[in-house]
Amino acid sequence: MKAAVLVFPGSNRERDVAKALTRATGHAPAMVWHAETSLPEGTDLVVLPGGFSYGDYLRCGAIAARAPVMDAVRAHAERGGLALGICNGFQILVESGLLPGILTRNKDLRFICKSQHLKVERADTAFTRTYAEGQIIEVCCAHGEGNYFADPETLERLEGEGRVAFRYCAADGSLGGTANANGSVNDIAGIYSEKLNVLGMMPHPENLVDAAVGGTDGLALFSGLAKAA
Amino acid sequence: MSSAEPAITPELVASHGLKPDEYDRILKLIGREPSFTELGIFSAMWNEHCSYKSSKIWLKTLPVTGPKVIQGPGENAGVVDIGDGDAVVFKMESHNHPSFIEPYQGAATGVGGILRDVFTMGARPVAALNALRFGAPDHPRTRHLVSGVVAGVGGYGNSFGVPTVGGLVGFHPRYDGNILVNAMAVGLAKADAIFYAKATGVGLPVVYLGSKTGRDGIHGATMASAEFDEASEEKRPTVQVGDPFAEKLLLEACLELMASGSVVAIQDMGAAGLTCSAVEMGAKGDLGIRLDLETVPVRETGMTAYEMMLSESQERMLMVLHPEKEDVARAIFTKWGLDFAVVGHTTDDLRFKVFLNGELKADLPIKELGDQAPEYDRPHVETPKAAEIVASSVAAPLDTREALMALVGSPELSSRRWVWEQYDHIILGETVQKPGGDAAVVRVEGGPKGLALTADVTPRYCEADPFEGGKQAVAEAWRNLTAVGAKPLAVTDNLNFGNPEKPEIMGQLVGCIKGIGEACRALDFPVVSGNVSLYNETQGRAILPTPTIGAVGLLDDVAKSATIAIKREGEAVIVIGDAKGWIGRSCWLWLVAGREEGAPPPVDLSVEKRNGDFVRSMISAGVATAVHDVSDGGLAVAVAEMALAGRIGARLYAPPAGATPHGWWFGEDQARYVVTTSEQNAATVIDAAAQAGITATRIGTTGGDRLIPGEEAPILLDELREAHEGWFPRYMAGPAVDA
Amino acid sequence: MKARVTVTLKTGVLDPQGKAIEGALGSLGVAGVESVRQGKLFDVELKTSDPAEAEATLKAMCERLLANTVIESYRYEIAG
Amino acid sequence: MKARVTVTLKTGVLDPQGKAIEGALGSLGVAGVESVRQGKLFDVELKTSDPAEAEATLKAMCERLLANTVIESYRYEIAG
Ligand SMILES: Nc1ncnc2c1ncn2[C@@H]1O[C@H](COP(=O)(O)OP(=O)(O)O)[C@@H](O)[C@H]1O
Ligand SMILES: [Mg+2]
Repeated sequence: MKAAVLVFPGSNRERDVAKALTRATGHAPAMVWHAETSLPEGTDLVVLPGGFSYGDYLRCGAIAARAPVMDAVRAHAERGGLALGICNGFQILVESGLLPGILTRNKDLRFICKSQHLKVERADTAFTRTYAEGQIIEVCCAHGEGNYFADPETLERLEGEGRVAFRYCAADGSLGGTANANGSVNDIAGIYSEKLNVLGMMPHPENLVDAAVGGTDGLALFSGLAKAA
Repeated sequence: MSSAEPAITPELVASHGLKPDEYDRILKLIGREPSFTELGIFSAMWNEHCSYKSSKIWLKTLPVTGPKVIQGPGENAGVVDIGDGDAVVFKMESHNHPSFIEPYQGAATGVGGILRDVFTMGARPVAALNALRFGAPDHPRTRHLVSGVVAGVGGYGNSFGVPTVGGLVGFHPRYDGNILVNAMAVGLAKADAIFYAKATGVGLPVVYLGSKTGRDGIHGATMASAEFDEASEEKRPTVQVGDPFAEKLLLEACLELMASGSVVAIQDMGAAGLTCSAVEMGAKGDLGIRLDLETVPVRETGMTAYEMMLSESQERMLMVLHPEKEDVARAIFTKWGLDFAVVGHTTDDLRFKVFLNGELKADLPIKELGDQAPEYDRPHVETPKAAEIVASSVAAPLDTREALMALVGSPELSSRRWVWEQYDHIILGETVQKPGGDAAVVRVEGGPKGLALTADVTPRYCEADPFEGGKQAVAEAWRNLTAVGAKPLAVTDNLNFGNPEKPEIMGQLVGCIKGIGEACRALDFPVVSGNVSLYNETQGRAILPTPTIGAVGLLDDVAKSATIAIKREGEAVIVIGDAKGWIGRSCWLWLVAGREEGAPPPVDLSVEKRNGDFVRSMISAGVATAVHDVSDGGLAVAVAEMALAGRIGARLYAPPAGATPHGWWFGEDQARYVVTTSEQNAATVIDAAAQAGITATRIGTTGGDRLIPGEEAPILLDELREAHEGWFPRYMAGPAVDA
Repeated sequence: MKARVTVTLKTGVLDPQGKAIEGALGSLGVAGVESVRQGKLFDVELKTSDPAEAEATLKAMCERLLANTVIESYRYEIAG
Repeated sequence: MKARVTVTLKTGVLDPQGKAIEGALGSLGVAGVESVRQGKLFDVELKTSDPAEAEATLKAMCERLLANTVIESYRYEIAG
């Protein structure tokens, strides 16, 4: 597995995700500056990390989505390469058109940082192969604009094609209510691209890779990816 | 010397916050009338905020050294050795007045300023804390201020990318017109790669880094030292807007630059921006500085020398560079999209000379500008001692159950989750203990060691008895660190008081500093940095004396840190420490009996140390399964918080014969901890304590879904939780008020 | 040359900020407000003084950056 | 009755958003932009049809909630 982590001005979880990848794959990923026009030779997985790229000014992820390196990411994804966008990375993926919909302000307008349970919708993708279908995992949220929205047709397509990756849920797996703190439509916490090779998700698996620091439910995602190539 | 600048009149001098005798001092020092720009420079350097003129002689009495102290007060932040070549760098600073005027931006730029202090020293920030004091919840502005300040603290820290892991929030009508926003930042560096403000070498380039200069916050530093009045709401446009994005870039660029070996000296531009930073770099290094202001990157046209010298635009730094590294340095800053400009150079004449387009605007002796600042031994009177209030002399208006429900659901003691869930407390992936416990625990990357962090003070104690209150603030911070199993290392303080020109207020400041000094000496807990904020008064009424103590401790192995959560059913609940049921100035007396009276609980520092050392040893031996110090609200509140955190109840014995129930359950006697341990270990713990001369009393057993205080009515944890968690969100959801 | 760009949410797109403002106005006692929708505006200073060139620049700015046309519409106006 | 409120930063107040947008336009190759300042707009639907009453409501909204008059100025316009 050759992984590359993109670094935009204002990214701030690039070191976190690099640590998670290192732990899962045994070697450090390449860190790729936003001004580059290509990904390192042989990149299997490109990760768009969390943060506040360009301060999240204008719209979250909007400016980063137009960075030079994003053309390379688009080409990589078209070739079937794996791409993972977490939090701000997810926002960048939707702004760049690699994933549908949009992430807007949390419903009560406040930033939310808390432990969060997710339901794994399917376990047959490169990202979730080490989970079981329907498994409830505990990761954490830390975002101000994670309220996923898409028009009804898009939503129908996402649901129909099994492209919802994770949903917010309570510890017992129940959906709705306070378990969905940001107001996302259909409790959506993450979605796949058509070919299931691009995943965008709001919560942070990379901060849950260590038993001493909150748990390891996030590590499985990275160890699954480690086996993907 | 100057063209078209205002004439220096007594009114102009006064409007710069300089007293007539201070102006005389200026005349004597330079032997002529100052130019307008020079007057501005003096007002910035000699105001309370930068010169510490009222507090300096007292701050000198604090213990500031220790075997692990690498850098004490006098630099941007304190530095302490934590072994393995690592050092922790930390400081706390206030942004009180700006936050009252514009809560979001005031708090945000406060966080930005303190982060800059830490990374200026070469440290990567790894944690932030904040101590917030607001007026009464029912004051018409409070809700707006809470919401803005919390959003501002979060907005800046979250975007910058530092976990905000702790702090405190308090409410009291004495802060109605003067809220307190004290922000603390903690960073990690290599002990042999710390950067300082002291410049060395003549003829070296002085470089400006970061964002452009605008007309922001001109007179901000003066505002921070002026008493508030109705009119100050008019001075509004001096508020600065923070740009956490620019600061994040500045952090990365500075760390990259430092690693490249280009930096001789570096100083952030905080209060009084370019003036303070340039003078400090020169004065500390016994060098002169020449600035050519037309080279300063600006974002507004037509700025005068006066405006440039006093601007408090954020996210800026000043640096002295190794000349041969200029290209390397410039390339790094260009890469990060930041301004980089050579704005002057060091000289050997010990003068601070400022030119604009070749015209000399200021020419001042650089050493004297800092060193000759006025220093006052202001008259002070001691706060009269309050009488001790004996618990049995006060009738209890509520029974134990009702009183406990009222306390855990009060503005003072309810859960702060609503606040800290708006702070990213997990970023960097090293947060072992998040907000909500006694101290936050952050692992040092790679582990197993970690830092314990806390901020604390009990202003109502300080008001009643500044000396005991000062001691107590330090003792409680020390206890918080101890309660997670850490060895307390050092403190930073933020001394928030009213107008020091009033002898009673000065007496509070002196008393608190003496108390802090005594406690820090007794506990081997040196003060390595800090900040003073005076003139926190509105219409003649001062805030409660509030010397916030920020403290850092070291854990050898974060896996062994203790938490407050009860872990298992059927364990022994033990109190460490003696109690006589001290009710004076307690939360119970204040919030349940409605009286803010009496002497605060005294702090016996030798008992404090002995009890704390004992608790720490039980934690490292793995015997203590949960630990919580006893503070606001006393024993009952401490056990309630442990039960809520662990979702396991406890049955507690009735108060011992002779004890008054409210004194027993809610007394705030110091140097105490509640500890749980397995049934098998209980006797061993009590014996070991006895051998060390410590009182350890079993008070009950864990288990069940309720808390049962002796013979009194049990309280379901669900009800307790609803009261505890409910207040803050309910309060904040209340009606909006005018901004 | 000066211009103003306004970006507004398309109808049907949820506007949590507008909703929050409506709620806050109610509790402030400001009655008589049916609904609020929040948008953005950009005051742009252009280098050119040629209206056609200005228009082209503005259109490019909006399409390529200022508006997310999935959920937003934009308009621009060149100041006289 | 419809109205539009615009809220802009006072001159001299730092606008990090505008600055970031300027930078982004540059690197996107949209040339010809001197400066950008970002503001907010609010499209308000009022219950009344009396212009004086509408004006009073709008003023109250702006002063008390929509604008942070420490750093922002506001204007409103009642739509025809
Ligand atoms: N209450 C205090 N206790 C100890 N040191 C203090 C205190 N107040 C200020 N200092 C020290 O004085 C120096 C100047 O502080 P300050 O003016 O706040 O720094 P800055 O330049 O960051 O604004 C710092 O080294 C600070 O640590
Ligand atoms: Mg400093």
